[in-house]
Amino acid sequence: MIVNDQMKVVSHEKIAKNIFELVLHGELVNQIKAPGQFVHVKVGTGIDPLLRRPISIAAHNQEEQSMTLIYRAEGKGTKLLSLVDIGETVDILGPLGNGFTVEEGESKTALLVGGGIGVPPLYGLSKSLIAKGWEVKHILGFQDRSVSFYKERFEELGETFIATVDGSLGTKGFVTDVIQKEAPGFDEYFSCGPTPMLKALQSRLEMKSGFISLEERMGCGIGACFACVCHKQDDPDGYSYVKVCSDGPVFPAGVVQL
Amino acid sequence: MIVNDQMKVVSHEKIAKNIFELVLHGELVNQIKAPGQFVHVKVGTGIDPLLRRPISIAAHNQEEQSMTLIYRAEGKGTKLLSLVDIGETVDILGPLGNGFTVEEGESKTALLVGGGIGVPPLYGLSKSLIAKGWEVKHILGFQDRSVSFYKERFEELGETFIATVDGSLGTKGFVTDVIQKEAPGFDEYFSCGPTPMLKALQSRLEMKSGFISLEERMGCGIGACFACVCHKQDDPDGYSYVKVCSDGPVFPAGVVQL
Amino acid sequence: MRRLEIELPGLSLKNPVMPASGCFGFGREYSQFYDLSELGAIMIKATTEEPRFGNPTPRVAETNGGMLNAIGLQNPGLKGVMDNELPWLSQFDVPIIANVAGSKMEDYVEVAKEISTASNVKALELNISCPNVKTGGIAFGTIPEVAKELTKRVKEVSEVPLYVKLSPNVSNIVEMAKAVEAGGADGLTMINTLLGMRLDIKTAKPVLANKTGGLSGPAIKPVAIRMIYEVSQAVDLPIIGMGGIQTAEDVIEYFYAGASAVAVGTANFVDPFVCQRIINELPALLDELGVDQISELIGRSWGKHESKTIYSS
Amino acid sequence: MRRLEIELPGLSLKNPVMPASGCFGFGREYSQFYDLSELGAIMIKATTEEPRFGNPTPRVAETNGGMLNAIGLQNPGLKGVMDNELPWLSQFDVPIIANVAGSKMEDYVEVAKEISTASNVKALELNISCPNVKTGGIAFGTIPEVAKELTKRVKEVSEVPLYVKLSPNVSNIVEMAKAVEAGGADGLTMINTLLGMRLDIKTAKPVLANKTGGLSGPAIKPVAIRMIYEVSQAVDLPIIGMGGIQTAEDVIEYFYAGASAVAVGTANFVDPFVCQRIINELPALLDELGVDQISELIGRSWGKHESKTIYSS
Ligand SMILES: Cc1cc2nc3c(=O)[nH]c(=O)nc-3n(C[C@H](O)[C@H](O)[C@H](O)COP(=O)(O)OP(=O)(O)OC[C@H]3O[C@@H](n4cnc5c(N)ncnc54)[C@H](O)[C@@H]3O)c2cc1C
Ligand SMILES: Cc1cc2nc3c(=O)[nH]c(=O)nc-3n(C[C@H](O)[C@H](O)[C@H](O)COP(=O)(O)OP(=O)(O)OC[C@H]3O[C@@H](n4cnc5c(N)ncnc54)[C@H](O)[C@@H]3O)c2cc1C
Ligand SMILES: Cc1cc2nc3c(=O)[nH]c(=O)nc-3n(C[C@H](O)[C@H](O)[C@H](O)COP(=O)(O)O)c2cc1C
Ligand SMILES: Cc1cc2nc3c(=O)[nH]c(=O)nc-3n(C[C@H](O)[C@H](O)[C@H](O)COP(=O)(O)O)c2cc1C
Ligand code: FES
Ligand code: FES
Repeated sequence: MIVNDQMKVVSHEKIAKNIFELVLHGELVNQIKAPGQFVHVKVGTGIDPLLRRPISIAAHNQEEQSMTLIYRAEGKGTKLLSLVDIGETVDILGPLGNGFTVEEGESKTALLVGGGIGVPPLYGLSKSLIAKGWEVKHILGFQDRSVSFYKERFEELGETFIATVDGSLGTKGFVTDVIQKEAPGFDEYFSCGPTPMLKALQSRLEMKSGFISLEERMGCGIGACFACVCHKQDDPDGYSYVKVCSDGPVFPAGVVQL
Repeated sequence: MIVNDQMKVVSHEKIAKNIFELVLHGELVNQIKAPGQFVHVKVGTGIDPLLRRPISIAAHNQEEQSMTLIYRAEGKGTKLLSLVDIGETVDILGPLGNGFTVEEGESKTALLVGGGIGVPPLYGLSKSLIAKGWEVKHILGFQDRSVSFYKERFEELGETFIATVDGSLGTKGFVTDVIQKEAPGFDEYFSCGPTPMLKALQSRLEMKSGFISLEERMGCGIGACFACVCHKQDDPDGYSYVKVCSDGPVFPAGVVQL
Repeated sequence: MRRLEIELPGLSLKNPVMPASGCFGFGREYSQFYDLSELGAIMIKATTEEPRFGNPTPRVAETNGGMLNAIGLQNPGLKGVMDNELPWLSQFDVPIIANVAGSKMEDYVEVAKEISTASNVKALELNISCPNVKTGGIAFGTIPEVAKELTKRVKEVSEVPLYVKLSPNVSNIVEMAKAVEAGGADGLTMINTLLGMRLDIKTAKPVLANKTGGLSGPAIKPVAIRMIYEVSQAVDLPIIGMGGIQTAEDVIEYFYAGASAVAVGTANFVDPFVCQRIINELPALLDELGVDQISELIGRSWGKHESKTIYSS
Repeated sequence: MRRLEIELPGLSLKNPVMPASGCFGFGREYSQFYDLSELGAIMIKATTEEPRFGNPTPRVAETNGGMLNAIGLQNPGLKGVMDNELPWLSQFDVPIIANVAGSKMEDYVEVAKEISTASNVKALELNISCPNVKTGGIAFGTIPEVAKELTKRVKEVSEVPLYVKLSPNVSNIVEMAKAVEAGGADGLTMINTLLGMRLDIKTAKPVLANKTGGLSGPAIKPVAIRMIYEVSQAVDLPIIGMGGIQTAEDVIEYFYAGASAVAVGTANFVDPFVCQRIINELPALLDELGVDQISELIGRSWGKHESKTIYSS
């Protein structure tokens, strides 16, 4: 069930340049079903900014009723969000969308590939996969070292490769360069990041099955406004479509026309 | 000189129903010339609300660089203002306009008449008058007891009569009823409050000289936009005019067409 | 609790608050949040004869106090709406206003004829004002003669009363209103979005793939209020008002201006409960204003008090 | 530091930022805050032949992301402006753009003829779009033929280049722009305010004494950008853009849309230093965008790159 909760700020820290980790407490957490779901955040109380901001659930803890969001303070809304203090509340609508399907994975290996602010949901996903018996490997791409985060946390869960565009951390280049170079073996891949990255990944890993999480500008976030619609790969000019907010944001690779 | 100062909140208290007393600290205070001047307050950082709010300087202390504003939290802007905490800053433009002229007053009596949120500037005025040798009497009108404030403070300075519309404090009725009933003797009067009150007062005290402080919707607050223009009494349909923000808000009684 | 009731051509509204077309889909998503029977009515997403995919994405962009959209009338087409959406909606005790769109007159006529036969469709809303479709669309809404002719032709075939949705992108809104009145409209809905645009600082290109889009939200409310104020005094048609409504106070302002009911669009995206909340807040606000029936407020800004009893229950 | 320079008919601007007419009076008040010579130009308050008191108060009202005004062209009249304001302004090294208004064609012609002879008036801005005066005003700005004729007659008598200020309250802004181009305009300024209204919840009456007013501020920026984008591609005239500008980023967006300079109105009321601040922030923003001259950005959204060299210095 989707709920609208005034969630309490438990902690709020800057973990890299312009990157913030926000831990929220509230009953909404009870409703979270799968890693990869997201929430819609109302920043401020008035009309500035007007619309909610979609942010992935990076991780959550059902017992403590807490969840973690990791976001980049970039535009008007996220910059304002970064000013919220511990003890204050944030207006959250969620959980939204469908997350990653985490099946039993005994003796299977998952490759998790994230780019920039696409990295956060992979953290919760990685933990879920491990809980289901998967071995996990991570490839994380960042612009440069200053905006990278959660390296150690991912390393605790499994093998972790980092790529930065300028080479200031890990391999110089993109996540696809790491795949090329390291050729990590895996059974299924799970990815979240900018569309060009997903596109490159999907075509490079064409023979593999995987899941990708998409981003699209949103209005309602719940499937009503048709803002976030994408064509399907098997009908690129037709009338069949998916909505990123309610059908996604996670789709099996190859379903959506990127 | 008018300055734009990010003033620090020294204290912020609710002193009556919806009435707040805000003490601010900053260099702007050095520029204050006379009681009755006002400041233009930017609430929030974005476009909601867009315009500044004019608020009178209730009192100020040059040595401590502090000034007091007393305001009613009523609409969007003042309600938001009431949430500002000690230690935060408020964006203030001022001091604006011309205040009350306080001349030597040895053996003279001043009658200060205020209504509602017109009461605050009279507090600083009363102190200034006393410093110049005047004896002061106050008549303060409020809707009812719950929204009344500063009674004791005014009583410390001089004789003080209160009128409330419902009689829950002081005389039942309006400030003009108090004048009628008590017929306090005085040499000059000084008044601030809603226009109907000023109008009634001015006509009742026609034979007396006095000063009144006006309210008008404002754009710029500095004389540039022609939002706050009033006709003059000696030329009610002509081209001569005063601007409340820069020529006023205080005018000698009888100058402005009310 | 009959104080919120409003009687309009074809519509017995238990309250005057309904979601605006395109901002509520066909109701399915919002039915997760509250019982749709609580609504005065529902204006469903524009329906065209054939299914439409709409414009490429990005389709929305935020602006100061508002948003731009260029959805491009995506919808499952007349058959899809008749077969799947309207029957699903019939489980709720709420009148449906079907928003009808097209690119040629014939399209409108075809859709209106068919969709007006659905048992829960109590009125049509003729969308002659969508700024986001290349053909037709905007022209129907800016040329009085064309709007009148279209109104007439649709009115001829419709089984239910016809409301025409006016575009604010015109020099003279009264002239448009009079034209559709002359064409036989039973009511007006106004306003649709203002044509606007936003450019990306980094790329210099429009944020919307469609380049321009329709501006909605609180930013446009003053324009809507002004237009309803003008039109309600010039024509005899009831008006369903919309544009930037977020609160019960906004609803009252629309009534004062001359509206007999209101629709809420963009605000649903910010608060999915907004329509329900407004409906619940209205009675207390009427008390504060010392008013018994909300219908007494229609046109109060220009002095229309008891006159329009035909619309009050 | 010549990277902000812009060359327009009659105007050699050291930078493209100027206060908009009516939002800066005749400069006296803002001269307390910074040296007016820092400005690209100054658009002074509308001048009419005779002094005008303007409309009753309240004259302004806040709206979501904007404000309404119905000042009603208050000004000291042609003689007052010629004798007191323009001479005072001549102490600053800044070109003045005189905003010319009237209720009859003859009024405009009279004012234009005279005011264009002042030595610091480098251009006229023909105000055919003020929504707040009953006679004339809006009609001049919404009927293409009338606008063209007025432009022609004023152009005949003006000693300096003529910019025409367009109203956004029209169905077809391109048609209006073409009409004034045909009338001989040297440039356009756009947009003036959108006609709007706000009602008081307690009294049910309009907040403004004049009932309706002009909507300005950030709320209207998307409408202005869209109109400039359309018009700049359709006519050969340079455009001074305005509507909701608050930041250096907004200025860049206007340039991308097709403006060659910009004016800042409402934002002066919020931050009296806004024009100075924007001018100071522009060079760093150009660096970020990797651009040397701001003139390179004119029309970049629709691909007008090096073509209009005639306006770059
Ligand atoms: C399903 C989903 C999950 C996301 N998860 C995360 C996350 O975990 N961490 C994170 O940092 N970011 C995430 N994003 C991106 C995030 O939504 C944007 O960075 C954010 O909305 C930008 O808002 P702003 O106030 O910074 O920018 P502004 O420029 O003020 O935004 C203006 C408008 O554009 C929209 N917008 C801008 N960029 C994007 C974008 N990339 N995607 C969608 N809408 C955008 C905003 O929501 C807003 O409506 C996610 C996006 C989606 C769709
Ligand atoms: C010179 C002067 C001095 C003032 N001093 C005080 C004071 O010391 N204490 C105090 O409580 N109030 C004072 N006021 C009134 C105060 O400005 C308004 O109460 C306040 O602006 C209302 O803002 P809001 O956000 O509550 O209301 P909103 O309804 O959100 O205001 C909307 C718009 O209307 C304007 N507005 C609303 N009411 C008034 C009003 N009465 N006068 C002028 N503009 C108004 C606002 O400034 C804003 O632009 C003074 C007004 C003036 C002109
Ligand atoms: C995303 C979106 C889609 C819309 N789709 C339609 C539509 O299909 N048909 C229509 O007549 N109006 C459509 N509109 C306009 C709204 O019905 C309404 O007239 C407008 O948004 C103003 O109201 P608001 O400010 O409350 O949103 C749409 C508006 C939005 C924001
Ligand atoms: C208080 C006020 C007075 C104005 N007076 C005039 C005027 O005299 N002449 C004119 O052409 N435009 C006038 N305008 C319109 C502005 O010049 C400008 O076109 C409009 O406000 C949009 O810009 P903004 O959003 O930056 O304010 C006025 C605007 C305001 C807010
Ligand atoms: S954001 Fe509205 S349908 Fe996806
Ligand atoms: S508020 Fe602008 S002139 Fe007074």
